[in-house]
Amino acid sequence: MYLRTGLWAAGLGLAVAIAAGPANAQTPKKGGTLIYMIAADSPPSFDGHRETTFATVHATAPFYSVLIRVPPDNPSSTTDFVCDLCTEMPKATDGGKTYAFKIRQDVKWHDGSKLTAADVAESWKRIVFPPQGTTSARVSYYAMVDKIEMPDDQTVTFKLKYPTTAFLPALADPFTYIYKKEILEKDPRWYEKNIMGSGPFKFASYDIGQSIKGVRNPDYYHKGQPYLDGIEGIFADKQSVRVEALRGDRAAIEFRGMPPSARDQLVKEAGKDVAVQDSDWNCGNIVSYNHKRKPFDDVRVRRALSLAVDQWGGAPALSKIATVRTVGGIVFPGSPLAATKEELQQMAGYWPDIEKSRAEARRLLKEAGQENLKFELTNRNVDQPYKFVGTWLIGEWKKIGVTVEQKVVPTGPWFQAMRGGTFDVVVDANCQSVVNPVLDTGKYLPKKVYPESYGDYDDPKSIELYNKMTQETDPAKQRAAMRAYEKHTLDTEAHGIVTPYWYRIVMARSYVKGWKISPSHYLNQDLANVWLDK
Amino acid sequence: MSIITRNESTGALTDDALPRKKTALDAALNFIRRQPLGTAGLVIMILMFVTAALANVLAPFDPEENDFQAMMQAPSWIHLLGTDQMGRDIFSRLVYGARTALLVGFSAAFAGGLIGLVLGVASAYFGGWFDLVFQRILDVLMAFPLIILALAVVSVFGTGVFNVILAITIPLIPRCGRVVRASALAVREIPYVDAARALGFGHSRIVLRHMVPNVVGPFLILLSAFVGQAILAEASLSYLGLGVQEPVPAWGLMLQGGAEEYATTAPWIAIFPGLAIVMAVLGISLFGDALRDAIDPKLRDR
Amino acid sequence: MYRYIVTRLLLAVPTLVGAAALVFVLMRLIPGDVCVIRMGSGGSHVSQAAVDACRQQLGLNDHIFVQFLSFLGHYFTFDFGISMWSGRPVVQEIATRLPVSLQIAVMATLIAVVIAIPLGTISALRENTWLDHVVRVVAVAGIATPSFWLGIMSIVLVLDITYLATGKAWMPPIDYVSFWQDPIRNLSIVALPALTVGYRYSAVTMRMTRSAMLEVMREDYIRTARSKGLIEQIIINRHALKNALLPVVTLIGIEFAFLIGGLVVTEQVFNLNGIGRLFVQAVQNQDNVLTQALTMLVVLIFVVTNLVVDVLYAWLDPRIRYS
Amino acid sequence: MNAGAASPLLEVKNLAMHFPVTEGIVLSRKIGDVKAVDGVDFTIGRGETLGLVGESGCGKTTTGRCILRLEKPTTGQILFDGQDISHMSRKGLVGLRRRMQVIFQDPYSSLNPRMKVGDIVGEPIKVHGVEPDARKRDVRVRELLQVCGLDAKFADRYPHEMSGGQRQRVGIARALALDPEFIVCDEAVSALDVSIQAQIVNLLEDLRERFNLTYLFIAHDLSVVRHLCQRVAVMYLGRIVEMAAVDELFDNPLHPYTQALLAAVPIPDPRVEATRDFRPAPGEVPSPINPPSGCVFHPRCPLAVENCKRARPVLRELRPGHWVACSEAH
Repeated sequence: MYLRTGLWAAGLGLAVAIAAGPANAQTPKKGGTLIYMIAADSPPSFDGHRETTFATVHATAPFYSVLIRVPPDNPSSTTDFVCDLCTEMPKATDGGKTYAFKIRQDVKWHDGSKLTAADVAESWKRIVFPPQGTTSARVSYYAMVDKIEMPDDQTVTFKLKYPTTAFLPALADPFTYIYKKEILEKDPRWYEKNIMGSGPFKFASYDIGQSIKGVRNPDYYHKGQPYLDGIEGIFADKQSVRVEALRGDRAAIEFRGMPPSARDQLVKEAGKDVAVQDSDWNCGNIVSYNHKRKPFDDVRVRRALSLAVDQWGGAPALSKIATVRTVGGIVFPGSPLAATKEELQQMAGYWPDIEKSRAEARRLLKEAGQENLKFELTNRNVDQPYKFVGTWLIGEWKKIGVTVEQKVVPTGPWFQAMRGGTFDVVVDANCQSVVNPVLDTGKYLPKKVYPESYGDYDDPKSIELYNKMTQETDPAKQRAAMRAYEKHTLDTEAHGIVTPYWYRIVMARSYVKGWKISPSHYLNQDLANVWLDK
Repeated sequence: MSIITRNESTGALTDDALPRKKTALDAALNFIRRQPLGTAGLVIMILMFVTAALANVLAPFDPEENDFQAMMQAPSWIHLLGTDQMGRDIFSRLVYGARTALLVGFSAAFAGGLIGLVLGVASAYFGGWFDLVFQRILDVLMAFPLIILALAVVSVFGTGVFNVILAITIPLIPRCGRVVRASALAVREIPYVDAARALGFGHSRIVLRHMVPNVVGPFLILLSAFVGQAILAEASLSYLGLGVQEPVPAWGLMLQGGAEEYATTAPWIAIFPGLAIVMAVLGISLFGDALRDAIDPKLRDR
Repeated sequence: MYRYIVTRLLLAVPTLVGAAALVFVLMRLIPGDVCVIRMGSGGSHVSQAAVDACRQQLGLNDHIFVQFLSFLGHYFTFDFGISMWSGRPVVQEIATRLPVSLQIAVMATLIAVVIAIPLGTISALRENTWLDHVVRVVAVAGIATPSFWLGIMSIVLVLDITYLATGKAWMPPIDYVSFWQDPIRNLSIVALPALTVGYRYSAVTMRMTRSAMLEVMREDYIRTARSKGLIEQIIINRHALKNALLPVVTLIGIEFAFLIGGLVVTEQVFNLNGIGRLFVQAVQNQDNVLTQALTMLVVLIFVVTNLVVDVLYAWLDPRIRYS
Repeated sequence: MNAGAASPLLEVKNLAMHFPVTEGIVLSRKIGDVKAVDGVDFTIGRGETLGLVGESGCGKTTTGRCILRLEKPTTGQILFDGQDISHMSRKGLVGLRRRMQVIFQDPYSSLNPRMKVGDIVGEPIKVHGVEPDARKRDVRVRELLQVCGLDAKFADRYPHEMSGGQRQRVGIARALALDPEFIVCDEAVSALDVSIQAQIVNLLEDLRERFNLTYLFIAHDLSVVRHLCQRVAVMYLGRIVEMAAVDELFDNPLHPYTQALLAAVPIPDPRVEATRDFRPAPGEVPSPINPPSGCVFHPRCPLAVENCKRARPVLRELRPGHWVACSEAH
């Protein structure tokens, strides 16, 4: 089930192993309440525009509609987007600068009033150009948007400053809930604490820190959906609690992702009663060096640390205990722009012969006068997979005589250490929703170009290579440009180590049908097509 | 103080007037006979010390060496207590973990105890405003949730062994300070303290030489309880991710990820470190109880 | 007595202010803030503009003294603020969680008393017999066992046993309902955590009961009572136990105060939506307002419990009278 | 033997020590005073021994503690060698400590049980820098022990290995360590067996002659006072009621309280004496928080007249050197 030969050969498309039987072949049954676990304590607010955490999406996405989205029946696609509130996906006009969306006319708000294009336009204006006093977390995604207009009461038009392929993926962002204009005008922050949408489920109740409940929206515009009578999301930060809940059938599914130990246990114990879906995850841990601290300004030291790590040996072992699996470069494996195994093996840290690699690492350290290198690895206080990855790395570095102490700090201090540059080496993370390698690889640019690059180095060559890659429109040439940028980043300069990509394992009681995994835990969470086979 | 010979009519001042001293052996035999549980505790403690001291001899594997060829193996003749998720030998990690436990337990107990001792005695000696303020500080520290203190220490200084000791030490100070202050208040009323004042000694000499040595009895008993508490506190902090960090071999840390994730699939990962903690704290507590009974049955814990 | 209580309450003020200052300073020593955590939690894209706006809105840009004075000032007017994380009033956040924690604490106390006092008494009466040794080892083991480990093991044991017995693992429901709504569901949720906490608690109490009983049994009036020929049972009930209860009451009170703070780990293990778990969340989110309020609550509970214990003590023991 | 000698070593003028009685802790209200010492005057000449007697609780020990400055007196002056020490700072007192020492009542509790005898006696010598050299100091300690009638070997013992009399000798040696001029003996023998009492009293007498010491001898046992002291002051409820040379006082007591005291002693059997309830006058000793008006003794006094309830009697010199605070005494 987990052998996915052909992935590298194909180099295209997402490898998704679906263990949940042939769901599509069955006719969905109606009724029942889906109890699912939300892997967080509770979201800071319900306002998707403002929040960045999946806890908000998992709790509130079923109550809202969005303009466009990834296809619910094929959510792992990186190129397809389908309408939710629009009637059909528009063709770009004006040289790729104008997108006009026709809005469905059969949509009712949960309060019974009619959803109009004005609501859609107002919501999008709030996301792209947040008014004073409101917060929009992803304004930077929409830097290309010039104007949002409503030429008639059935159309919403986006005018861009320049044509770009990054626009539609950004528009499909799962946080872009459509809110009612009337409410926004009365109180722009009403949606932080209240829920009133047009999605497949109507908000029923919320117990702070415990659960959120919804009931079927009988007026839902996607006819026949939703199948469920109700939903209940239970908040549980502790992983073991979620695993136990599934094991004891107190909850039917957990959407974020479980560690392999839970999978092994549940599959062994419950067998057919539990279905597993898994996928590479558009998230990964990156080792970043503080270039402002010696000796990490020395490329020989950085390269040595990369060379010491046995990616090919470590990944399959780690995948048994941690939510990581696939060795990759700076591009999400499986994306058309990703490196093949052979290409990866040309770079430091990916050499097929680990002994040779470690010998070279020792030689470089000796040359740099750092044979007894000692440093502190700052890590985030999160077990999966941060601490597993950290512990693994420390073990790998020990093999070339480097002594590392792990400094694990809570999320706040971890961010602050990275942002303030108060670390030696840090286990950083890069986690995205819609797969978009062109934007996602910005993380490896110097800080002055990309503020969330924490290595704090200056590297004009890197910017040059990146720009060349983004401006290339020919797929093959763009791929080659990406290789050059990648090799410069990971091999020549060794700015960081990309540890094996995260691996999303979603387990459900096998009576849960209809839901499909995607490479991001943010996507495809409105639950309209989920049904229970019991 | 009660051993006095009242036979003085002759005024002869010879050594014969002294009672026979009890030998250490007598005391030890008496302790074993009267405190079987305490003796068991002592044996556990000695075992723990020996284990810690000889860790590098006893442990068959490097406790920090990942071995992906041997992940989560059940106990066998090679790996006596099995291996953990990283393929590390649990027995070896437990053996080395004894060092961490003793280091954390004893350092925190001694540091917290000593600070509490000196402050408690000083508070009783000076009285007045100093005492009032000191008592309020103790109240604050006593009531203050450990997790906030620990989190602040860890966030500011990081998760090294030393910082964990620091985080555990602070809440121990008031517990010791309270008890010691109560005994010191009694000591303060004893005339030899007045005598010291009348002789013109400085405050620090009176506190450190004349009062502190006379409250060490209850203090020593407290210490034994503190060692156990510190080991448990370290485990709890580890559980919340605020304790010693990987790959350092520490019992609490071994439970942190392992106990919950592998309790069913690889139960040895969850069970043995827990048992080690229980045994260690059990041994220390039993010994401490017995010591208390032997020295002063009127002393109560806390 | 009335004056004594008033004085003690007044003494609590500096303690509370001290705790306020301590938690205030500690929370600000921790690098990072609630805004960074909130805006960064989705991945690595931290929108600086959003962070700045958030800080401005929460008053994190104010001078630290202004922040502290406003914090203290608001407390004097019983305004405990708005959670920085959820935007809901702190009082509401706490009020939702408090019943869970209190229920566990009260049940654990009941369990402790019911188990500890009889066992501790028997242990004292049969001092140095095998029965005494067994009781003591059980008691000390309760203190020596990390409560989270006990909790985890008990959950897993329930799952494993039901799985082996029925082929289907069973566990208690995970979403809390109040006792009045559905007593059976409520008890099945709370039973395990209350037992876990209660065991440790009863262990501490059992030890205290035993040593207090032993001490009282050595005192003159017990010997007098015996020499008068009273039946031993009556001596124990009327005289010894009543007097031995004094330190036990103190301990139960003080432990109760510690219990509220100590629920942190247990609630985490059992996913109970109580004060302890809220505390961990507040601290992790660097929600200063909520953390401060919770700290003050814990300290207040501690102070009040201590007072109640002292008053109870005076009430139980006529020898103690406070001027 | 004359109280009016040219320059007395110690002069106590109108000394009072009131302990406030308060309610509440933070917002404490003073609700009264315990007038432990309430206006005491006396002088002690060089080489003289003044006995201070009275029932327990009469304020004699507090008077001694004030003079030693273990307490800070509320009002009044304490002139030691002409210098007022009643409000002297802690630093100023350091010099005084070398000249003025104390011997405590209880030989069991006045020695630090954690220190060896040699250290107990040697510590003041070391702290005050009298003899910085450890070896010479040791010699001096042994000398002191021998002077006090103890074998030098005792320097290596702990107090709990010694008897009460031996320990009291250690206490005396410690008091002598700094070579003082003046020693307050606070019930120095009353905790000892009668046979030992005599030994210690004799030792104190010897030492007085040998080192030219001045004593304030606080006691409730009149027989010891008669043996050792030249003059005696009798205290009652914080005040001196009568003061005279020792023989004069014993032969011719003028104050009704003194008379009652003397009538109660001596009892031949020391054991009975030691255990007897010491209550010379009928009735209870009134509370020092709320002492009787006028003459504090009037509720218990056989001679009391109406005026005694109102006017506080002053000390009058009824005979040469014999002072009495009683309006009815002649």
